[in-house]
Amino acid sequence: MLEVRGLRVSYGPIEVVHGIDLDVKEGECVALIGANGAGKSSTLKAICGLIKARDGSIRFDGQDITNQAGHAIVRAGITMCPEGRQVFPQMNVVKNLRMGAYARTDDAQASDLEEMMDMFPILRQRAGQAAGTLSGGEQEMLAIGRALMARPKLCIFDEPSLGLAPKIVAEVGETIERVKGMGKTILLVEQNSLMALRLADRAYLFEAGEIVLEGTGEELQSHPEVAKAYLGH
Amino acid sequence: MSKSSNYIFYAVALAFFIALPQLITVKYYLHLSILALVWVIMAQGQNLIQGYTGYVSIVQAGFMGIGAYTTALLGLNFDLPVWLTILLAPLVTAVFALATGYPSLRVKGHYFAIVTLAFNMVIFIVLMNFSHLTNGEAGLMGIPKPGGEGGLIDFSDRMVYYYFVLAVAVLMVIVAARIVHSRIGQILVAIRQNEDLVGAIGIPTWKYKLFAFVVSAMFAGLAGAIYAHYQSFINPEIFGVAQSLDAILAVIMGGSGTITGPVIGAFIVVFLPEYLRFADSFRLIIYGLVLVLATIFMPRGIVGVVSDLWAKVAGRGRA
Amino acid sequence: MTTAVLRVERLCKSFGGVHAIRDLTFEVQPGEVMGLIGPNGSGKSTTVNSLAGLFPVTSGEILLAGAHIQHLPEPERVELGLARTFQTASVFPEFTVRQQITLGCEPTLKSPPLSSIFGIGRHQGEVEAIEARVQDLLEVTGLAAVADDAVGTISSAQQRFLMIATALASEPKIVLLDEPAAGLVSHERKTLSELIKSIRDRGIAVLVIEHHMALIMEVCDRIVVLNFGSKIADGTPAEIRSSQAVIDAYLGESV
Amino acid sequence: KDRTLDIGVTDALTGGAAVYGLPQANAVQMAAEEINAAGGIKVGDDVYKLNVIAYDDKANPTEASNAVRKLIDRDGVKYILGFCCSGATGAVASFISNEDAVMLVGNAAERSITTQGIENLVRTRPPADYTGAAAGKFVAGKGHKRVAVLGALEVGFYASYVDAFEAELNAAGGEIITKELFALKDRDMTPQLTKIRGMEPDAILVVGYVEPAAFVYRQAVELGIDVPRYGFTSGSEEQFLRVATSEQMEGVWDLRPTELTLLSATENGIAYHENYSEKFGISPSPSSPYAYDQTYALKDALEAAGTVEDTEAVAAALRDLPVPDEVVMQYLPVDGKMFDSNGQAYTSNGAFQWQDGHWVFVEDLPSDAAAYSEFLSTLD
Amino acid sequence: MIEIFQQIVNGVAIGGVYVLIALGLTTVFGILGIAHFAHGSVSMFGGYLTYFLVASQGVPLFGAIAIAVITGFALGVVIEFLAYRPVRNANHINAFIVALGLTMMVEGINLQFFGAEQVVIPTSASRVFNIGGVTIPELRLYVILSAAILVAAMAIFVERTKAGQAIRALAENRDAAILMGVNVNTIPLIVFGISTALGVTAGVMVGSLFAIAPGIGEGLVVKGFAVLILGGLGSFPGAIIGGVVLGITESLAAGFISSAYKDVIAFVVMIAVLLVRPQGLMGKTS
Ligand SMILES: Nc1ncnc2c1ncn2[C@@H]1O[C@H](COP(=O)(O)OP(=O)(O)OP(=O)(O)O)[C@@H](O)[C@H]1O
Ligand SMILES: Nc1ncnc2c1ncn2[C@@H]1O[C@H](COP(=O)(O)OP(=O)(O)OP(=O)(O)O)[C@@H](O)[C@H]1O
Ligand SMILES: [Mg+2]
Ligand SMILES: [Mg+2]
Repeated sequence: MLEVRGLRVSYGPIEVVHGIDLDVKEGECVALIGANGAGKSSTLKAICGLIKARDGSIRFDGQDITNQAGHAIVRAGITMCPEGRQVFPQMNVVKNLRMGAYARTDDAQASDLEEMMDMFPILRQRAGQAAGTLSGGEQEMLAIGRALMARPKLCIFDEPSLGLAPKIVAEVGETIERVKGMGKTILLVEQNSLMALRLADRAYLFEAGEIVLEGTGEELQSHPEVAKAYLGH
Repeated sequence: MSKSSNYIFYAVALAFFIALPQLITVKYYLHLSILALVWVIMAQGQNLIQGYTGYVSIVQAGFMGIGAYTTALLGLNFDLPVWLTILLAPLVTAVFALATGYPSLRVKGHYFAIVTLAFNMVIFIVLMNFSHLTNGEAGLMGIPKPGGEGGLIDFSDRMVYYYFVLAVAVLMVIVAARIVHSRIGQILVAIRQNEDLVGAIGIPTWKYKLFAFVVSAMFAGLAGAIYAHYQSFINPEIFGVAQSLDAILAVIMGGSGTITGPVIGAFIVVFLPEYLRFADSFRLIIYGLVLVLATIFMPRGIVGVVSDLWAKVAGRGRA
Repeated sequence: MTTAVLRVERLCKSFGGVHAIRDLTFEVQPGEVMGLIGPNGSGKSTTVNSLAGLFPVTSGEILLAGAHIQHLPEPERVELGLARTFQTASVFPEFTVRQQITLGCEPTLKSPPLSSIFGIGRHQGEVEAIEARVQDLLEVTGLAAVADDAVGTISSAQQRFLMIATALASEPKIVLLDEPAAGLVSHERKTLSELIKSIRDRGIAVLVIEHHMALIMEVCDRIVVLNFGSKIADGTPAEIRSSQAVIDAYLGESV
Repeated sequence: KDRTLDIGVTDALTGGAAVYGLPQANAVQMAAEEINAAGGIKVGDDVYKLNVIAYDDKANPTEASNAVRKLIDRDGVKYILGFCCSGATGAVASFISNEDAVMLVGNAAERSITTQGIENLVRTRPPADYTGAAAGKFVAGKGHKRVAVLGALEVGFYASYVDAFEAELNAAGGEIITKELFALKDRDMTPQLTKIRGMEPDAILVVGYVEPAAFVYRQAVELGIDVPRYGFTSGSEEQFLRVATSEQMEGVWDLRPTELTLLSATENGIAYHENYSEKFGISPSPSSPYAYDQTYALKDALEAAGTVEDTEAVAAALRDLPVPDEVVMQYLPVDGKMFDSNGQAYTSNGAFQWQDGHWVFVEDLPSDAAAYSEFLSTLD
Repeated sequence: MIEIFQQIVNGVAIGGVYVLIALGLTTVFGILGIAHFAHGSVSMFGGYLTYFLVASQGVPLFGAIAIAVITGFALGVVIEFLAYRPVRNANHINAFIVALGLTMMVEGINLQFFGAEQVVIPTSASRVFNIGGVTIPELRLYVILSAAILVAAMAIFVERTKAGQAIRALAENRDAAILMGVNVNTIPLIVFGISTALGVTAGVMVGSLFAIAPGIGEGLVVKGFAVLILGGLGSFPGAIIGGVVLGITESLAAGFISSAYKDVIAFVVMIAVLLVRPQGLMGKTS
């Protein structure tokens, strides 16, 4: 479904992603793991059209989306739940969720909204509060809910568990599991590698802008180097 | 650029400025050069608050006016020696800057810019309407030159005045450089980057912002005083918002947050409009267009362009 | 009994209608590492921000080494010995790492700031002393290799360590760390826990907020748990781990 | 021999004051062309054709001194005309006495310009207080006791008009009950007028630039103020009609030097109006002949002095000059000379009234040029 | 008493003009963080254009206004695309300098095409209403009414339409807006178009109620920014309340304190408000 070939990304003169290949098949959950600054977020941003790819190609659903405008990519069916949440700070929770459905034209939005509030009850409690004043965890849930509001074909999560309480991390894991269950295709970046590898059908290991390892979730979990550096203790 | 090549650069620049009057055949350009040197002082002050601290102040010309009126009024009404009134001008300006800086610096970004702009308008309106003191729009004439009648040096000779302004400008550039290379300068640059963090690591930011604001105002006050004695005439018109904007332009066009930038920028804002006079009634349009294009195509000013070129040349030399 | 390095009494903070902290009371002893945990939105960051003086508290008292500080502005609290880091990385991107840490030493300097312009009234040897302290901090936090890199170009993990180094530069009695492990991978977390222990070994108390339970359990001597702005538990890691209230509110199944 | 003499003009060609400056520059250009067409200026054996170099000073003092410096230093010009606005003029006046040049001031009315004994400066327009005193007498004579003033009082010469006006009014037992102010860019005068309306004056006096003044007249009617309106604005009919209807203007007085208006004008004036309108496609502003007259005064002075090089001689010749035949304004010579010993010229003052869409010359305002000239000499 | 009411009525009309100018400024500021200093001069261009069409081309007034508003929209689009877009990612001060350059250009163009003399757009509205001693000229009434209608229309546009939603999203978080599918290349064009069209209507109001002349636009934009500061940068209700407050303050200050210092008083009020509420009257704390 998603086909990345030879992708290079740079900020000014500094190249941070050095030509990677990456595939996500329909219905699959793929994880990207790796250290800080390895270039995971940059890769995702290039896929979503937030930054330009210097080289390489990105195809989605048989369509070339390399360096297309971000809004066109959203309409093609990709949404991202970005790193650092990126909620609309002055809009309230409900308006944020509605923004999620901006590119949609059908009229099931109201029922989807209810569904999101059911999935994250805290959002219902805070429905009228400006998103900027929510706690970090509350914002993360809002961002996930907002991304799902778009009913995407491919849903990208960039570090959804960052800064969340353990109980919520588990919930986020469950949520992603549920999204997976909905038959959505998922591309997931996680520092919480253990969780990521458990969730993922397949995973890639990033190091310094390159993919150094690829395999199923279990394969990587049992890989000695991965276990040592990323799964810890 | 290495340290030693820096020194060579400054020495060459200084030699150039010393030789300049000899190179000029049309005295008109000497006149413009004197004005440009006054603007060097203005722009260095502006750079301190705008380029280094990151607060765009639009009141510099107002402070220039306070300095100019201070020296003129003290000289005309109390017969104080010109040297003394020139020294008092930045001090009086500092008092006004303290009073206006305290409220203005409570807000940031565009708020600060517009509040200071309002202060400039207030200063302008008061200079205009408080005519018992300022003689309103008609202005003050006959402001004495330093040295007085029959003094040792004849300051009404433009050549002499040029060297006088040059000396002051060089001194002020050195003062500005000392400030930005000091601990205080470091803190100012930190404020520009992340003001909240500066507070969080235990530095009372308001003191340093106020310092930068007041010092920049003193630069402007001094520039105003020197201007007043050069022109022998001042009126409020010269100290309006348009001139404050020129100070901002000087910093941006030259290269903000650098010591050389404002010097270059000052000469640009004084000379460029002159060279565009050929365009006659299209002058305003062309000047505006030049500004827009310059900002788009050289956002870091002339110094930025030159240092990029330099880096390229040096890089190639090494490779 | 020694005086607590930090004592918080009946602290309340509300934003408009939201009561972010209610009646919070706790102490941190010298040389202690205290954990502050709780669900998202339970008021941990608000607590740190109140202690540091980022905004005025609604009511309550804050004592640093026995002295009331709740009315002092932020910088004066730092001078008295309270330093902090932020939940999201906050740095000076254009500075080098060394420059940023040096700036962090500013509150401890005896020479008046103007002395650095005019070169008078300088304290003997201060510059050298600062340079040595900065070098020490660079090494302790593992940043020596990137000491002269621009802060904007180092990795986000390194920026997190830099925030800690900058906080330590003010020679605090206590540092407040707001989620220092966020975004770190396991080997970096290990470095972090070593760092926290070595801070404690220098006699500096630490208040650490974290969602990473393994880290918290490892480094903390004592843990305070917040929920809806109130304290629901206070005890050793073992006690907290087994507290049903904490499990319900925060930990979930088990950790 | 046919030669060319460069003369300079600095004036506000752009910006808010261009309404005054641009017509002046045009007037000089027109006069120069007329002089050239009529054979030029005969100095000794040479015949000079005039070439005008005009620079824009935006009425800004710094720009004005830059422009004059450039004219003198770079273009080698010795005769500089124009000067509509007091600030810019003051800046140049403060250094012109050290220069080898002659400065001819037009519309700028600040009194102090001709009180400093600058030998190489003359001015065609009389100071404002000269006219203000005459106006005060006139209004007092109408029996008004309580007069409200609204004007550009931050501008020195308007303030001095009002001061002289007030002195005469007080002498006749009247008083100025309030002095309200407007700025050059103000167009909404209703706050000031509302206040004045509340004070129930016998008459109002409007002193200032035409553009805002026209709004005062209009808005006074809109606010239902129906007392007599006097003014010192020198606006043309066209300028007022752009803002107010003729009905709204009906009965308004303008108390000012007898400048150019169709009905008051001499033959020269009518010709000037026609030529200017034809050449520039717009009628001349009432004060623009001050600059036109400068050019003829300069021509006569050059011919009298017999030199274009010796500016001192030309400056002296100017002060010795009878009123030239070609001038448009009606100058009152002092001791038979156009400019008095201060370099100041005087015109007669008149009371004009708006009647049925036109300014109508009603009567002379008695003014004593010789006495004022003496008074001017006593000022420092 | 009548005097106070009269002064308030006086202030509301000029306040209406301020509101329209400020609305344009505040939408541009909210979305792009640009202090669009050229707004006043561009608005005056619209006023001049209307005058030109009415006075020398004989176009009926409303036709002329329509043409000017459409031209204004197009001009706004062009300005965004050619001048501001290239500095979108640079420091905001650079955008400010571009704005200054644009101001000079537009002032120059106005001068070149329309001359230095003040122009007044001729209208046939010359009646004056008198309500219990308080007088209102017909034209002022129209100005107040049309300002109110435009404000309401803008409010509906921003609150109720999809484009309005996108505008708000873009104002708050550009990247997130992209991820929601907002076309961040066209929205700024629309915003600039609308903002300039609003400015042009303000220019027409100034030109018919008062006059257009060199420098008036610059004075107006400063007042517009004062309104923004007073009301809160980027705040829609702030622009409305700020504009009316500033208009009335000026009027009362000139009538009851000092006409010479009325602007000083207005600025002092603005600064005083800022000291008490640094985010402006309606601004939100961040
Ligand atoms: N806007 C930017 N400008 C310059 N460099 C950047 C920018 N954003 C990221 N980088 C650099 O690009 C590199 C890769 O960053 P990226 O965010 O893609 O990594 P990541 O794998 O997502 O890491 P993390 O776990 O920290 O999120 C890093 O070295 C980072 O410093
Ligand atoms: N400026 C503010 N205005 C209104 N409410 C606020 C503000 N700041 C914080 N809050 C609220 O206060 C509560 C506590 O927030 P705080 O940031 O302290 O949580 P936290 O415990 O640090 O959470 P996390 O672990 O997610 O960072 C939250 O409900 C939040 O919505
Ligand atoms: Mg990332
Ligand atoms: Mg927090």
